[in-house]
Amino acid sequence: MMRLRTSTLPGWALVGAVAGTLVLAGAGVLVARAADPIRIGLGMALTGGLSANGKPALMAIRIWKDDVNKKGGLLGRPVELISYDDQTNPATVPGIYTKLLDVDKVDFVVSGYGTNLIAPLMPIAMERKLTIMGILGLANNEKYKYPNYFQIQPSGPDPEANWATGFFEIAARQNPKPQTIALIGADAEYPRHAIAGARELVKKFGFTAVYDKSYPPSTVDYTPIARAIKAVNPDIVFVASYPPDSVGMVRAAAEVGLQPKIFGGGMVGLQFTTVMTSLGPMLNGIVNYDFWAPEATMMFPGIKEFFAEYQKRAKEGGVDPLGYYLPPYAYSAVQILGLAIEGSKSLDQQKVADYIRSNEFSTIVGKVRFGANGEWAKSRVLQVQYQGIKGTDVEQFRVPGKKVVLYPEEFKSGNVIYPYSAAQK
Amino acid sequence: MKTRGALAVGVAVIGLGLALAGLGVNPYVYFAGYVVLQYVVIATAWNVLGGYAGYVNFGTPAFFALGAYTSIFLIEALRAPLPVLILSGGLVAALLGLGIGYLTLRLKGVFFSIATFALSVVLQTLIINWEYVGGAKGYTLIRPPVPFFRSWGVLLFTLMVALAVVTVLVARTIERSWIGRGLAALRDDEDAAECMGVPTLRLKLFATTLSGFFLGVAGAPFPYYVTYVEPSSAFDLNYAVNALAMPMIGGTTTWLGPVIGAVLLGTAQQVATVTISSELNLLIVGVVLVLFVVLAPEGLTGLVRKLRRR
Amino acid sequence: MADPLLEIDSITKRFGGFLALDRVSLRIRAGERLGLIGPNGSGKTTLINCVSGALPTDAGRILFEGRDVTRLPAHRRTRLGIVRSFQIPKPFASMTVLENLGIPLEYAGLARAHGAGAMEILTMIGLDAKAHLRPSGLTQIEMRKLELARAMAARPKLLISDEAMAGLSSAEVDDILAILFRLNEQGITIIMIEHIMRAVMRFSKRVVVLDAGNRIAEGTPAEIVRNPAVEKAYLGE
Amino acid sequence: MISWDLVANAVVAGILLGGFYAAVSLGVSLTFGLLDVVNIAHPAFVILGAYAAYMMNSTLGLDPILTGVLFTPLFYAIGAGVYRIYYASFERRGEESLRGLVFFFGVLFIIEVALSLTYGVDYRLVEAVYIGKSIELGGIGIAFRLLVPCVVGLLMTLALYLFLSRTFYGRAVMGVSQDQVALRLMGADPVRIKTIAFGIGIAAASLSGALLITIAPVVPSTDRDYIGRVFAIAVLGGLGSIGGTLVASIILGVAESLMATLFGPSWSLAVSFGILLLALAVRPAGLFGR
Repeated sequence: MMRLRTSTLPGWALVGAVAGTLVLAGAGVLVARAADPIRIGLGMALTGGLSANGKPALMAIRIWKDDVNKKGGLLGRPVELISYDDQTNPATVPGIYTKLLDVDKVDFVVSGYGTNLIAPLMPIAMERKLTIMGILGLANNEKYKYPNYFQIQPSGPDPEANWATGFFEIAARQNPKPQTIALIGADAEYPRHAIAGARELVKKFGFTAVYDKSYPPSTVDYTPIARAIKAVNPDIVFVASYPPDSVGMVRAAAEVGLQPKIFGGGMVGLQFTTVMTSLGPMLNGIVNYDFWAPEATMMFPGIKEFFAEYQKRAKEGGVDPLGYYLPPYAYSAVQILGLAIEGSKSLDQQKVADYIRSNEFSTIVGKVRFGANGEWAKSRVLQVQYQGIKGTDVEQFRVPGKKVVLYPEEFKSGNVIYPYSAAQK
Repeated sequence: MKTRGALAVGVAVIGLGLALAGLGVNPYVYFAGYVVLQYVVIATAWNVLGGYAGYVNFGTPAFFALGAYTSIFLIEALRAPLPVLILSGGLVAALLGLGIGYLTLRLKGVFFSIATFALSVVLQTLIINWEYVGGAKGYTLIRPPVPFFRSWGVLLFTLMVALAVVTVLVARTIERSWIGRGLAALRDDEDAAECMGVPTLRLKLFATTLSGFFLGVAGAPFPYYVTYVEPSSAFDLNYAVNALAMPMIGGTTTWLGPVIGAVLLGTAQQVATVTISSELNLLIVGVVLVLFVVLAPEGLTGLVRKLRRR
Repeated sequence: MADPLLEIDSITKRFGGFLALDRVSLRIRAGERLGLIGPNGSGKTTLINCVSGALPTDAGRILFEGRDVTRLPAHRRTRLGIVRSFQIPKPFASMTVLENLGIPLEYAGLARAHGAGAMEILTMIGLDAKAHLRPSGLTQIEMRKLELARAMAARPKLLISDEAMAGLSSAEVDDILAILFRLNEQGITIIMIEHIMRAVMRFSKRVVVLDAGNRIAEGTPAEIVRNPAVEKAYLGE
Repeated sequence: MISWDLVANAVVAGILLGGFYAAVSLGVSLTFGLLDVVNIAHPAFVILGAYAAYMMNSTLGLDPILTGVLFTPLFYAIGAGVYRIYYASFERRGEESLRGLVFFFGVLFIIEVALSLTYGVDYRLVEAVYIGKSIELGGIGIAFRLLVPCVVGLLMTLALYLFLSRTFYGRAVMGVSQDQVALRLMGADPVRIKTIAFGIGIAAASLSGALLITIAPVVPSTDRDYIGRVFAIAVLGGLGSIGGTLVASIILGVAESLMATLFGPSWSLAVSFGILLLALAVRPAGLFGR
């Protein structure tokens, strides 16, 4: 496949090249395959709303491919990766995956990043009985219950509720026990799920919801929201948000003096390096979900090597320089697929799926076993608290103690500072 | 080309589509073809209002999404079959079209465009907060086993071929009728047209309603195509841009313009998605748009006409 | 005056607080040539807009051939036979000259069986050589002629000519006048709004003068020229 | 349980937001309102300005708003250049409206892509001493992060107002929209005047980009959130009316803020656009239209 790298080409040359590529793409099918590689295909958000995560995810998957090929490939065959940009647009997914399957003749597919981009892949996978690894989708399989779908996001068997369980458990454990809670989330797919799960947990843990509202993602100013929440004076504030609104909420809370006893929960974006370095000390005390932190309890085999390689490549690629959030999971998703191909000694979709379903895998994000609906058998959504952050230097986030793991118990690396205001000093 | 001849060509295209569907070529062709044909419908429908009557609708996503969400509502409420969905999606969008038609009483030019844009935002907010059709979480459609055809891809492709042919035939018929001539007159000068006996309001209402109808029709099968619909992708700005850009590239004054524009730009985008597959994709759209409007202001059909005249 | 073609019965038009027409009445017989004059802002154009239907009236009635047309939209009035031309020509720019005539012919003119075809009109008005040009290729006088030709294609019973001669040379004015005379001979009633006094006085059988929304004088051209109120309106105190 | 304290705070927050909206919309009010150029790429230039502020902030630690001011001459030049292309390709041929729109859509895409190729697609933020701090005035909290952009926005409004009403070129710009002939009699070349005005519009866009990145994080595609808003404000304010733009900005800001505080933020954007639709239906010329 020809790739155009330079952006300096005049537009017409590009158009000509597109036409040429169309012809080549057609001819490419007929070209005999050298060395007969195993092909893995995927669409990934390289442009559009989710590209800030999609690009690092693809980089991680490429690292896996290089790692595997260095060790001689899978079943003695090299691995080849074919990826297309889904533009963060679900409408492109059916086209991309049929192209992958029918024109590129890939042996396996992996999902794109995010619930919205996984969803349109499900019926295609089911019609063709594919084994499919999902990269960070929330509750994609609840309606389909497709047995050969597996999700690398560690949400666990009940994704909506498991998401925030840790946050609520930590809150309930404090003495005196907080009573009131405010729920706020964006009008978008993930936050709606997270808030729905949180509502269940509010009941389960016996809190009283005193505020439960949502806002459009294009909101500019979050101070009115923070102030409205402050007016009802809740003990807990649970926020389910995407990066720009996470930043908005954190800043607004600081500005209007919103000081609940526990603050955070489901904010996407605080995990990103650019966001962490710009918010700096404003993060202190926030308890938020996460997937990985450079704490001693999280040092699984192979992860250091992975980050060394990733961070090297990230410099050139212009993506998240640390890559602690999504990349190791994207890597693990294909790692599991590779292990299952080796383990089952087969390229048969069903055999590989059966193998994944019945085995535990040791990956760079730890031991993974799948359960109901292809989710992790046991939830491992972390709750971390930002502690002792000074200034906005990026290096401080590489060492332990800044993002302390509070939950779950077996990965705990420190204690919660309670209430929120105490951690801000 | 006489009307009967056009009809024959239309039937032939549908037949060709059916043959292609039966042929069992690479399934990717059906999926990519569906998207391109969907744009043929969208561009042609948009052009009935934008090209013929000169009212630039920025709210294309609203109509498209309304078609899609009408389908979702009817699937959820009644398990309604596909033909019903397409007709209903079209009719509901046509009602919205009628509504914006009355806007033209007071709003002309860019004001009209901005009002349609605002309408799109308001409608999107409504859908986001309407849990029954999935709200912000989105709606997952589990497709039933495919009737009559080999796969859903083939069925939807064939359907879109038929819808595209019907839309283009209707647009062509209108263009060459007294309605089309009246629309052209009011596009050139609304006051003069009214004073020359053209019932401008009625024609505008007709154009907005019909344009809305076919935009809704284009959106109605969308849930079956993606199987997962959420507001931000159903109301994607790309629909507004493509609906505008495709007729511009092809030429806005004839039915052929939007068809050529949709096929060219739609295919280029499909090809770019699976070849270049990066930001350059968007860059191409941008550069092509700029070059076209600067170098070939009347679109490809206009360019050909000009060359022929020489 | 028995059976007027057009009867304007004390119509009033306000723009916000500004009274543009104050209970203006006017009757026009079939076949008449009426001149409508008045200083700038006197309400001539507003009156025309009210008659043609471009503006709704606030009070009063307009009867055409005995039929109340006060609430009819402009295009319906055109179909009944009230046709106007525009002061600033408003051709259909994307159409050829011939196609420009096709619109009124199709939408209004053909409702009346008798009348000239588009090409005949162009021949009569002297634009036949330009039939297949776009309006952008016409000269100023040709644009004016096109404006008139297009109005004729609607096969009017009443033609309202709104300053068709402004800015034209003396020879060109005569050219247009000749066309209007010929139309009148064919039985078309004509209201002419014009600033060029020489043209109005030569053309009109009867002249009506508007000032500040009121009808201040009416009479033959000779009477109007001698009317002190008219002089005052034009020259001030 | 509506407390007046909350309402007062919401109104103040809305006014602050309005000041910023005014800054973003001024350029559109100028180019669209007075020059009849539908520059739909205006928000893309805003984002371009935001990235300029980001670049100087992250490499040299320069204050974003200071950067914004420093960069205005550059953006003025860019704007003037864009207008020359636009003029040569469309206006001179007398076929501006529809094709010009598509042209600017293309420009919007090109800017977006150029930004994401250069800076990637991560959210970009700036640091400044006033971010995250606020003051209390009689029970009303004011965040500096919003106060500073609001003040700058008001100053920009005032500056543009004075420019248009007090200077020769300003009056010429006003003249362009009304009477090109009179303008020629003044001895001014309309194209030159429009070039100047468009340059100023783009310069204002870039400066407001610096304000934007002070308030919220930015990615290359953030511009799309503002297309609707800026044109809504320009239309609501009455095209070409600088004072009207400010009033409309504040109305929108306060409406969004009140909605968010009192009834739930979910509907705030829809309410703004509802106001616009209503205003268009009742009074198409906007609040202060000519």
